[in-house]
Amino acid sequence: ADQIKVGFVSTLSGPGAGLGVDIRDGFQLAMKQLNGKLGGLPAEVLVADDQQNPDVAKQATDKLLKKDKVDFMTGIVFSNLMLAVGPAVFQNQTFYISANAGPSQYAGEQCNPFFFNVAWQNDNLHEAVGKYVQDKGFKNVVIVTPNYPGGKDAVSGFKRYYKGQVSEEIYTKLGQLDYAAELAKVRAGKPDALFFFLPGGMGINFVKQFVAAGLSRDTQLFAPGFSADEDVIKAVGAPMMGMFNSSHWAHDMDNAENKRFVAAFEKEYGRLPSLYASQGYDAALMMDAAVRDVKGNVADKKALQKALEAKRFKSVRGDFKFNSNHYPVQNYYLRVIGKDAQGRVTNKTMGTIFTNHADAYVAQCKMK
Amino acid sequence: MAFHRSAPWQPVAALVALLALGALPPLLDAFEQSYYLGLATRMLIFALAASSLNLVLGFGGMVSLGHAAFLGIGAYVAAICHQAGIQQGLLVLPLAMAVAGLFALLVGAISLRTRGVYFIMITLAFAQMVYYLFVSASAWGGDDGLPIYERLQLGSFSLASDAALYYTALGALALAMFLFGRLAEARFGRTVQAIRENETRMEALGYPVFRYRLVCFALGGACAGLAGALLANQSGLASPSLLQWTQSGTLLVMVIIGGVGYLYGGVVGAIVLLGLEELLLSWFAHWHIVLGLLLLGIVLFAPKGVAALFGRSRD
Amino acid sequence: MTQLVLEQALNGLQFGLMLFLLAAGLTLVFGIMDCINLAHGSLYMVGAYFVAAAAQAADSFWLGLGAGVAGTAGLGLLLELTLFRQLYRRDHLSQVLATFALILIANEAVRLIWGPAPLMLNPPEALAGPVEIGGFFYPAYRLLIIGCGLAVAALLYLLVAKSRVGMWVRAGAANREITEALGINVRALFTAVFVFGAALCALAGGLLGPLLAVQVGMGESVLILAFVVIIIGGIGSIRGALVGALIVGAVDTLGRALLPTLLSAVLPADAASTLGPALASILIYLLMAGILFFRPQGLFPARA
Amino acid sequence: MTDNLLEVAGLTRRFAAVEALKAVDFAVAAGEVHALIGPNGAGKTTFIHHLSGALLPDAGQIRFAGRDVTRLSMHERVRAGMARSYQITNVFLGLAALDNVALAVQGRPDAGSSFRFWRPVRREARLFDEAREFLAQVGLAAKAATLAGNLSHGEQRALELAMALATQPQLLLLDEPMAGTGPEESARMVELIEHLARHVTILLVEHDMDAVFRLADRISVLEGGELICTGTPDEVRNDAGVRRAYLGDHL
Amino acid sequence: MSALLEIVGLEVAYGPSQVLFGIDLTIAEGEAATLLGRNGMGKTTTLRALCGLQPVRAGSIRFAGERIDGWRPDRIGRAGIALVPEGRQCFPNLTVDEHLLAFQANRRGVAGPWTPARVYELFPRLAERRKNLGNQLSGGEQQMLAIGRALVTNPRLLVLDEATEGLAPLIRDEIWACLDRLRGAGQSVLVVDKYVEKLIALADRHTIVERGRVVWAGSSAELDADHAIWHRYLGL
Ligand SMILES: Nc1ncnc2c1ncn2[C@@H]1O[C@H](COP(=O)(O)OP(=O)(O)OP(=O)(O)O)[C@@H](O)[C@H]1O
Ligand SMILES: Nc1ncnc2c1ncn2[C@@H]1O[C@H](COP(=O)(O)OP(=O)(O)OP(=O)(O)O)[C@@H](O)[C@H]1O
Ligand SMILES: [Mg+2]
Ligand SMILES: [Mg+2]
Repeated sequence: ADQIKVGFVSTLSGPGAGLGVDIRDGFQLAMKQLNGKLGGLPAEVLVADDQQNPDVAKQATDKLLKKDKVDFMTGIVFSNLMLAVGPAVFQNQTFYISANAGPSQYAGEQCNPFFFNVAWQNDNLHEAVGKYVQDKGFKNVVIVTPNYPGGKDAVSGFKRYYKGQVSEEIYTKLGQLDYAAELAKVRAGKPDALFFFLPGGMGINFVKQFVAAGLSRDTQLFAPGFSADEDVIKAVGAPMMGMFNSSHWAHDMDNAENKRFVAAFEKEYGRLPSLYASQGYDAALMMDAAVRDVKGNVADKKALQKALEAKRFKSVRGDFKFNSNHYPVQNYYLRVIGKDAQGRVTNKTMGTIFTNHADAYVAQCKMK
Repeated sequence: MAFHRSAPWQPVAALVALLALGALPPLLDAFEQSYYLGLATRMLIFALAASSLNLVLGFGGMVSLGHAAFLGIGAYVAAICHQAGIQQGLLVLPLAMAVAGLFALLVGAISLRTRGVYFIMITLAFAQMVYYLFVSASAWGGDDGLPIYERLQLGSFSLASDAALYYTALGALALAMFLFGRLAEARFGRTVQAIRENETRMEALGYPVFRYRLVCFALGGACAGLAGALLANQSGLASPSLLQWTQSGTLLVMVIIGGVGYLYGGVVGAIVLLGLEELLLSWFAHWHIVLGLLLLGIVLFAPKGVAALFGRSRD
Repeated sequence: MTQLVLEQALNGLQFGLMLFLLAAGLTLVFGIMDCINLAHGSLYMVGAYFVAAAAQAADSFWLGLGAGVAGTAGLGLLLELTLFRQLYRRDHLSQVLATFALILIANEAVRLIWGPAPLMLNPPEALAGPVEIGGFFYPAYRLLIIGCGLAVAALLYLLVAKSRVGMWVRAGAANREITEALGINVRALFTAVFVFGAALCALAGGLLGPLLAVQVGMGESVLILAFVVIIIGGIGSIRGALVGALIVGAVDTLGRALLPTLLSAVLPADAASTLGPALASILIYLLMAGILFFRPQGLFPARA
Repeated sequence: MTDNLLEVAGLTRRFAAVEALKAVDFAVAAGEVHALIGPNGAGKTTFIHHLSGALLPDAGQIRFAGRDVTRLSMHERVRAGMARSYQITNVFLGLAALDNVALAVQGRPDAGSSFRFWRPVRREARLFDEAREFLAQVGLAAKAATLAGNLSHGEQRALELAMALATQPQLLLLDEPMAGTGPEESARMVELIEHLARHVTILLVEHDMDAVFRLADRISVLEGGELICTGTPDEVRNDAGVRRAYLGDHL
Repeated sequence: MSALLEIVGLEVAYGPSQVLFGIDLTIAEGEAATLLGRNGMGKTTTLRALCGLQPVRAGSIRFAGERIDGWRPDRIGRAGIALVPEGRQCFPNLTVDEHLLAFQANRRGVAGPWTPARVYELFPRLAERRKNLGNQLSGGEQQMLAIGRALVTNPRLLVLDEATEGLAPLIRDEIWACLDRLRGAGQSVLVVDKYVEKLIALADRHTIVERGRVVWAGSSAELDADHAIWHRYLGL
């Protein structure tokens, strides 16, 4: 090939747009640093909005596959959308480099040679929180999550490593606005820790109301990294301080690639990168390295797969490798929200929870 | 508003359009644009869904904001059948229509006690209930939806190829439009249209108004169910997002854009809206602004919808 | 235990009044002027953004609230003069389409101006924490919302049901021609009502911003709830909106607080934990369907 | 009396504070023209509403042609043979006059079910032929193709009547058929009703006393929700109570 | 003395179909005038155009020295023309009380103005129904309310379109008597109604329209004298 085409379908409108935009910006930043080339070949990134709607995502993907005949796909934020577009992508033998969505199906039984996840498996961040809460000896935990499969997964991920007492599992309506009733229950249960997984605006509402209710005095708040990243902090501000969360990346991680990335991102977009941005950035680097590896011959799918598996790029999160199911084996860190040197409210890395942690589904993956 | 009546040129135009549409797959193939076949199929399916709403709304005068529920139920029937290993379309499609139609019958039986905006909202309420139930039904994939890996068989005719699905959708739409056209001019159609105009008067003329409305509502629901089953086969997924109220809103917008109560209003609306979306989406990141402005333009300058611009298909 | 019950009752009241703040403007424009304004939620969103942006700029919540409400009222005026004025006389479906278009435009415009990430709007320092009432703690800010909700309810009741202006508005809604022939400038009157409705939206957006996320699309989820409220109460009735809001608030809160527990008492744990939340999330829709079944015009039909 | 077509016993209805009907006993004999008169707000329209099924009573019974119809719905009563015209004109403004009447014909039980999905109504010549006859009866033959909304007030009243007739009722309930018609139309309407009276029983509510006394075989007077008198026109004319409450010096 | 109302060559159309082809009508201050004609001849249309509810295609309308055609209806209303519309058109969402309260005005500052209380005196029946909504009234009660609603604006010109329709004979007499009293007190009135004898007794001048044109105009005495006109134009 003399040109590489990347299909980028992501959530760029609607309430979930912030995440998709961050992935896109991270990806585009890398492209800029690579002078618009992937593996030395001129590259074109075709961006489409999925509106957080599986049907639309499917449509957009079909177009990129059949009309534009892209070499790589990436961008999708949400698992349910990933599951909707996956079959078509794989059938078309196009490589999908997921910069966020990491459904358990694709980690386990439905793992696929054409699917790579450069972020994490959904459960990992929940597991990390569970581990930490367990290690710190919290005795009485309440869990709050929406009543849908993602929420149930979060609970089982958390409980995989937390073995203490869960006094209450509260399932809320997807898209709920007001959590007063739940908070009253929490207050009555007097837990020492609360773990919540409430994506998007739900999480923002919850944290604000949790703090206003004065519960932060007696109960320590925990969440996976994506409920406590820059987008949420920007909306909640100071009340978030002191909240613990887990992540495989943080903007203050001490390695050369990350410093370069964070500085460039801030310069380019005038804000701190989120973990989504880091994942988008890594996805581009990963494509670049693989294309270089196969010397631009992306038509050789076997070789390209080998090259991708080999992971010949330096990730901003430090070192990691791909498992046999093409999901990362990597470290997970504890972060806490506080003020940084410049007085901004943001995440600070506190320590490592897991080292070289894999996901729980890899055993079900028959791919070798 | 007067009764629907086809203009004399309409059947001819419809036939010409049908022939042209029939020639589309080989044409697209010849120009290597077969991607657009998927888009065209989608347009046809949504044309069917919007037309089914037009039956309820334009002819029956019932503004339903829960029509997506029937579409979604049809899709889920198809997906659940797939999950159970039932691939025979001659079974699945009628089943989808029946289930959606029966559900519409139930919803209608309760909702049709109310009028106007109350009706709008109670239909919305039912759709929301269905939405939340499917979101939390983990056996059927919950929020992830229920995938369909293999398309239906119609007898021994497989829908696996895109062209086959396209022709099926085209056939379903053509049949539905033909039937709707007959229905609109037959006694039943006149009756529901008159009820739309003045319900108490119809009651005072001895018509059991409730029954006619209910049947009309259920018919619309059944056709939406058929569209849903086809849609799920096309996209390979039945997901709760099909049931969201915004989906009902989109169907409504299609009908209004096309022209409420014009036989082909739903068809025109679906094609215009999906076409606009396709055009704008690739052209401008903030395309919603443009779409919004276009819709405003339609309201202000073509208040009866696009179909109304083409001569009189009514009065 | 009594404390929990008391607190949940207060929560129900507060959630209800929060919904009332949203529903009040809607029922005005919708019930009285007979205009389905789906963009009501967008005005609420824009109001919240105005307030948040102004509060950040002025570094004061109250200044921000004032500026945001004024700004949204101005926007409302602009919209009324250019668009809504033409919509009142059109049928409901045109209104649906036009205001649906406005939603699309508003969401995208807000994203263009403020970016896709949510905006920060925090309560004034003094109200940020909980206060103690009768032996338990309750968020001060929620008490403020309760107060505002009641005040707005009283104001609206006096304005619509008791004042001459209210009568003109209702008359103009029912029969514009005759009202005009009797010497009332219905056009100007409707403009004023619409602007007032927009200001109410911004007030709701600004007051709820510190409690909820200020983000693109925040209007849509709220819009449905507001519609449910005014439908239960009876369209166009301020009293209905208040009662509807309180009922929805109470039922929703109680459902979420009690249903899972109640169900687990009668059902196996597994079934209960699936069914409980699912049932709680559709409770208000069930409630609405139930009420409309027995009272197809809502609880307080404004027009018999 | 056994040949009463309509019998009402103890019909009672309250609207909040207003007792609109107070245990009204009333009968219409088959074949007669029975006028119901009374001051404004006496409860006449309310009474008609109860007969037609638009309102349900708090107490009391309505028997029509020997059958208890008190709880039947509106359309069931029409099918049983009671038709009404409205005090305020109520026709399909967007439809041609002919279509208005054809709808009425089509709604009749003997015209067959309307759950027919296939055959265009256009081809059902019978419906329209009959509809034309009814239009001719009320003098609107020339206006068959005119949209009802473009007819004058008086013409709309006539159309209203044609529609009621087209349901071929045994009993026709007429609520102020003369309202809004000019003298000429009134006179024609009176003739028309006289003509109709040969085929159907009529219950007439009207404030036009010339018409009432010309048409009615019997007159009942309602006041404040109570039936204060029933009798022949002469009896009613000479009833002191009626003169005081309603007629004044008229006639 | 200049005329209070002067309509010259009024033409009005509903969309493409013209219904008025040049109506002339003059009313002096304190005068009572009528507009007569068969059904559908354009009486209501004339009144609607006068009140600004129907656009004027040609011709002019002057009221109290000002050209008012083209004004918005509310401005005409405030200038002193009050309409009792055909078909009553009471507000279904206002109580009887509110109907009268909302539109009460005395813009010219007349002595002894109409107030809700006086309307209730005129129609005791309405007083008994003051809390009823407009659609919870009998037909006749609605008619009374429509008249009362116009009266409380204390207009310079009271316009009644079939205001006695649906009223019981006794009440109808009440209305005639009331109009007579009003006229005695110097109120200008324009009436459309079908009771020609009553109108001859009440009004000074009469205008008969036929198919949108004035076919006869004259005084009460002239009309009373020539019953052929009644027959020809009014169908009596
Ligand atoms: N929905 C209602 N709510 C309350 N009161 C009502 C309602 N409908 C009618 N009324 C009252 O009931 C009484 C009877 O009204 P009805 O319309 O039957 O009178 P009517 O005899 O037909 O008078 P008219 O000759 O003026 O038409 C009236 O006083 C009216 O005010
Ligand atoms: N909205 C309308 N659109 C079209 N034509 C109309 C409309 N309203 C009235 N017309 C026509 O205009 C003519 C005059 O109507 P108008 O109502 O002024 O008559 P009128 O003299 O008041 O009659 P009536 O005594 O029956 O009230 C009639 O022929 C009528 O059919
Ligand atoms: Mg009456
Ligand atoms: Mg008239």
